[in-house]
Amino acid sequence: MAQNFPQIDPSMLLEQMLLIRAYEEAIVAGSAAGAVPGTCTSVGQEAAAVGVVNALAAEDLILTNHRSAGHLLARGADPGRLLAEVMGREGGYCGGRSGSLHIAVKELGVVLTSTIVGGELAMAPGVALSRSMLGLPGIVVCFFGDGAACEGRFHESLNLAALWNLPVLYVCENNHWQAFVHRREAMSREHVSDWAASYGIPAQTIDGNDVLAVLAAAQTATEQVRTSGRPYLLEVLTYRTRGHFEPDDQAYVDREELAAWLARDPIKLLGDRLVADGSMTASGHARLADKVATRICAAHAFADASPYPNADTLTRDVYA
Amino acid sequence: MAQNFPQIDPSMLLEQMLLIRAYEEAIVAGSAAGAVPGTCTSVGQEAAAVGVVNALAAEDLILTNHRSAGHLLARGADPGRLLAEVMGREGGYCGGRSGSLHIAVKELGVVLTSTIVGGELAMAPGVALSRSMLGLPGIVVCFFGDGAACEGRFHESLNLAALWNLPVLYVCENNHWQAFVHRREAMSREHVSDWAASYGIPAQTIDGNDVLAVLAAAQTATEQVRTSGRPYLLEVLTYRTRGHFEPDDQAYVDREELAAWLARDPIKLLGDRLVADGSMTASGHARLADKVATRICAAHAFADASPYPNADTLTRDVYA
Amino acid sequence: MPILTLYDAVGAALTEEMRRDRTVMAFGEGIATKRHELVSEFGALRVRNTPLAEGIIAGTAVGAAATGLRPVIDLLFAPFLCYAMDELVNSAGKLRYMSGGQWSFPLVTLAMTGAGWGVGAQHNHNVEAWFVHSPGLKVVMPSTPADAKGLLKAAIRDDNPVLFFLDIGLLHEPGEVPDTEATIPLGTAAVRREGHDVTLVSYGKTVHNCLRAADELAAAGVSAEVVDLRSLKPLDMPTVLASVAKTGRLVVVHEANRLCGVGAEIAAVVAEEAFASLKAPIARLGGPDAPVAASYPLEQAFVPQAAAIAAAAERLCRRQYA
Amino acid sequence: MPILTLYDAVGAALTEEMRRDRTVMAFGEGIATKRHELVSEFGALRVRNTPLAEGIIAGTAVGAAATGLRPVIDLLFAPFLCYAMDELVNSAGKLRYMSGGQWSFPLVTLAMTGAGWGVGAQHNHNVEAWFVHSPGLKVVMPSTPADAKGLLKAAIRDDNPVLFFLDIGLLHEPGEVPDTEATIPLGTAAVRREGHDVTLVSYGKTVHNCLRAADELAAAGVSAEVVDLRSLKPLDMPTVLASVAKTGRLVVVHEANRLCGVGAEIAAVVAEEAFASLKAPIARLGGPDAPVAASYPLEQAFVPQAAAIAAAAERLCRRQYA
Ligand SMILES: Cc1ncc(C[n+]2csc(CCOP(=O)(O)OP(=O)(O)O)c2C)c(N)n1
Ligand SMILES: Cc1ncc(C[n+]2csc(CCOP(=O)(O)OP(=O)(O)O)c2C)c(N)n1
Ligand SMILES: [Mg+2]
Ligand SMILES: [Mg+2]
Repeated sequence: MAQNFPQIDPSMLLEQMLLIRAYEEAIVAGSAAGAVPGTCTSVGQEAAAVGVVNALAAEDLILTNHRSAGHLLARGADPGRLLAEVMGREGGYCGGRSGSLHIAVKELGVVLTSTIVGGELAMAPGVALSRSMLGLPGIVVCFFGDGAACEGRFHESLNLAALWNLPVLYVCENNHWQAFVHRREAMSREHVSDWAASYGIPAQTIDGNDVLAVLAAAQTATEQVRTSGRPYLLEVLTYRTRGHFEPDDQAYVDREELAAWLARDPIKLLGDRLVADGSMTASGHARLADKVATRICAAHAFADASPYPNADTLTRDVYA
Repeated sequence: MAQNFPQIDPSMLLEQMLLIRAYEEAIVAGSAAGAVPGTCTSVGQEAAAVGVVNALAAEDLILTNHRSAGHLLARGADPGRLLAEVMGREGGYCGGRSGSLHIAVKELGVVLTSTIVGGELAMAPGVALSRSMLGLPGIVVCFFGDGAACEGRFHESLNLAALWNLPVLYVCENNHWQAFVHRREAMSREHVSDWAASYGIPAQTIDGNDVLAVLAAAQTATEQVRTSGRPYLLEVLTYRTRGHFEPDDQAYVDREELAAWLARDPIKLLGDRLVADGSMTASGHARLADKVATRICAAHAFADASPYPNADTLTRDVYA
Repeated sequence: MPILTLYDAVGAALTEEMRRDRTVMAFGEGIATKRHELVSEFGALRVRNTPLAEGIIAGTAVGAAATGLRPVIDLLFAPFLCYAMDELVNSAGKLRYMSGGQWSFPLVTLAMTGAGWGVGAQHNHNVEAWFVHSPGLKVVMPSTPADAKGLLKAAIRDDNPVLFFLDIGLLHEPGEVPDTEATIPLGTAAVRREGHDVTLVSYGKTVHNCLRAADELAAAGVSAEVVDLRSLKPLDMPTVLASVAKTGRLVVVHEANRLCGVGAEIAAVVAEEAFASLKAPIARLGGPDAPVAASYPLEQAFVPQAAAIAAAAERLCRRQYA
Repeated sequence: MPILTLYDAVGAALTEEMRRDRTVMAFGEGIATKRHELVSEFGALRVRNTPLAEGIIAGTAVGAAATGLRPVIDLLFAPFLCYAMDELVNSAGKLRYMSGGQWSFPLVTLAMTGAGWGVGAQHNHNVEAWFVHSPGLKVVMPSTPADAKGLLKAAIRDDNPVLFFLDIGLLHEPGEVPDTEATIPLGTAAVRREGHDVTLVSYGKTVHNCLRAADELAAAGVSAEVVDLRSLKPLDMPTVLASVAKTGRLVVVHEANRLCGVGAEIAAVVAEEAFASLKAPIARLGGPDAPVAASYPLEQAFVPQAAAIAAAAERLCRRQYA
């Protein structure tokens, strides 16, 4: 069935991916220098975030996890407020309380974030339930990793969403790693999408390093969730090309597997394609990179200037 | 592949089912009279327990749950010590500490019992792991309900058993009820065995009210676990024909569904068959019933005579 | 005033609050079956049976609470909370704070607890202190049907996650319950009996044991004041401290295991803030460091009974302490 | 003596115990990657990475422990214990008792806890008191590498389930560690510094804050005794009571939330059993009723620091109490 999805300018997708990469690299550098706390970067996985988030409508809600910078930036988060949050500053989206691991941004519809692996999966049906009980528009997108699919909550979540007809798009970023454990050591099956069928939930596994493929699949998936009011699972195959949490020497990573995925870097893939098909010049590409670098510079300046929270706010916002 | 399984006398299976039924009915009566605490009876599900347990070897280990009388009696537990346990007496298998819900009998290889639904599923891989690490003989059989299959632990357990090649026979007694919730309200799929495939675990769904069918399937399944060293899932379709926990008026139960299953009562099915095919006379059947009644009478006498634990043993056996 | 059991008082509170506020809904393993009158009045969407999976029940409530609903979930017996700890503790209790106050989580979790059913430690384990210890949660445990109704109404209206424990031993005890809109603010203890020699502080079923002990003590010439905490967080320490300031003697009583229980907290606060008024050591009666056996006499022996409470109080009053 | 970090002292204990006893095995999310030397020595069957699923890791350990193995599991950060509560509390803690003593559960659960990494409340939440409150479990939290090694060796040999907490803030601190077979019995506190005016009781990283406070106090003419609990269950109350009998003053300090923490238990026991020797109120310093923020200054502000401890102790010593 052909759908009419809004046209999205691929160069905008490229710019978003460049921004995410530059943001993560700034954190890596800052963290190596001891100026920024370590984080779980999304380097290598930019296409998954950008492809899915650009398929969403403004009223859609997002749940995410510890590896969320891509989701947040693709959704339009300000890199300065993100960086400030990572650095524990009052100007961060959560006033520095979250740090990098549980950033939520209500104004962008990024509703709940848990760094407890599986936490996002547990909360997602409820966010969709409030949509359906209150007659509110929008579907719910829940990002999670292949590791999260090993937690029983994954299954409980799918079962309930299927049973209660909840409009949740489950997006598994299968990046081959669960911290220091390869998915082969942790999953008795190859694909997370196989499990969806056992709940009667439609699913698709796609190449997560091709942002246009991700976008197309996500547009189909969101449309299906929107019209059916029922869950869908998209498994986005990609690779965590940096370590689990900065710094990480990746000594435990198979060099060949890593090299193969690095050769399919999502930014390079799209950049090469746009230059090859003539829709972008090399200098146009460079201009995007410059623009992004300027934004990251400004972000750093903002974050650096933002003060630490005052210790007398230690118990603010515990209770409503 | 034809296997040579030990011949088992069907009249012995009938006797075991009669014993279980008589035991449960004695509890129901005692509990209506206020002399025995309420329990989760296995009435209607006798064939599942008897069929599976008779397929086991002496060295096999069993994990079970709150609805365990059938498993225990089929394994040879003494009804007197069981009843004493239910009544909280010192002569019970657990000195009255368990009551009906978590009876374990080490001497019979009934190793761990949890009334936390899912608890048995969580512990089963570990029992199999100790077999394989210590080179001990025997496979591990884990009984659980359709409700337990809704807990995420079910999935975590299957995933680990598949991944680590653990010799566990998972036996789901799908009795259509999860306390006061029908499985239709709780499961997005019809069969628990569907999930096994998503872990690469072989599985079969069988008629759980035909004890000979259960026995045959369980013999094949145990043989496969024993030779492959890998898990297998047997789903035994049956029905909880009494309430969840005595007393229970079953007002919430669909009369037609119940009647249909009552018409296929496992004891009646086998009894009729044995009489019809001439392998048992009506009076032979009656003699079995008498024998069983005598045992239950003796059991009651034993349990009644067993003292309550002394309050000064309140903190005995907390720590090793 | 109508006479209701505690179980029915909970039903009355649910009914009134669901009438008042269409965002209140209830779900759990069998709640639509066991409280079918709620389904009849509010429909099958607002009152739902769930799959047998406490974690996703709680997680769903947390997600729904953050985004516009006021769920009440029934997790049946307190030990089953073990399957929902992440959702209650790490999500509901922390995500408001960690998000810099972006969300609130108005949800109520019901759980039955304590002795009275003779089914052993996997159904009978008083874990309320876990949630007092954990930040961002409120904890309530009523001792009468009227309190159950008034506190549950307040809990449903509260914008924070509330753990609401129902004492199994009290569930079918009848009591007068107002049929009015009366709510009881969380964090207010009740002085159940006034006295001037010794303060007995408790909650749940052991409040009644304290009242019986106070009768025995009165017969022995000792005047005991009985404080029913009702809320365990917020904890109404001003009421406790005022009572101890008057009596100079304190006995804390609960069924939960003594070690690190709510009684420890109360004793510690009193030892810090009312030291000067203490005339005697603080006595603390609680469950031993043991699971609860199913066997009836052991189940009963686990719970501090009136005679032991009276004996402890009398000891404090009779002996001279340097 | 060799100098090791606490992290490496844990590795040394694991190595020695796995050499001693072939039934000891270790598994967890990444333990085979991060402690690869154990895989090299003992093979991939005895040291295993697991799926990301704390519940089944713990459940598998419980099942294995009951039937002949001595598993050590690494559940990473303390808040992740929330996913394993049923297996630890309802199974490991209760099934020995409920089966009338048929089983024992020799298993050790490792978890990191406390401030020091700046990653917020879903990684930093001190929940050790939950397990002290729950029956059938032992709880340990060392403050030095040597203790970590000796206590872990004892924990592995113990026939009961032991929760073994590693303070993140101490993990990479070096210290002398005996390379002998020395085990430290669970349930023995250590007097880290002798003194006669006031007793400071703590465990984990705040022991070091107490020692710093004792230095400050000494400079101000106050002699403080510092007791490091090491085991939280069994709790070595005789050592605490003996110290309070001598000093007459007690400050209890920990990082965990104050409400219903281990400090409450200690204060309550002292208020009951050492009342006559108390010359001042019992002071208790602990975390506030709040999750821990990621932001460094807030993370630090959460933890009782030496200055606050010294101030509390001095107040007890200087003021006259009726
Ligand atoms: C319940 C829980 N267990 C363990 C961790 C530690 N941890 C953080 S991220 C991570 C790996 C997660 O793997 P996956 O879900 O695949 O996400 P990825 O990091 O690959 O994006 C682990 C083990 C955690 N945060 N929560
Ligand atoms: C974790 C947990 N949740 C809820 C219960 C209460 N409960 C006891 S048995 C039961 C139904 C179990 O259904 P199923 O697994 O199908 O077993 P069945 O009773 O049908 O044999 C429930 C909900 C429990 N004991 N443990
Ligand atoms: Mg991953
Ligand atoms: Mg069932």
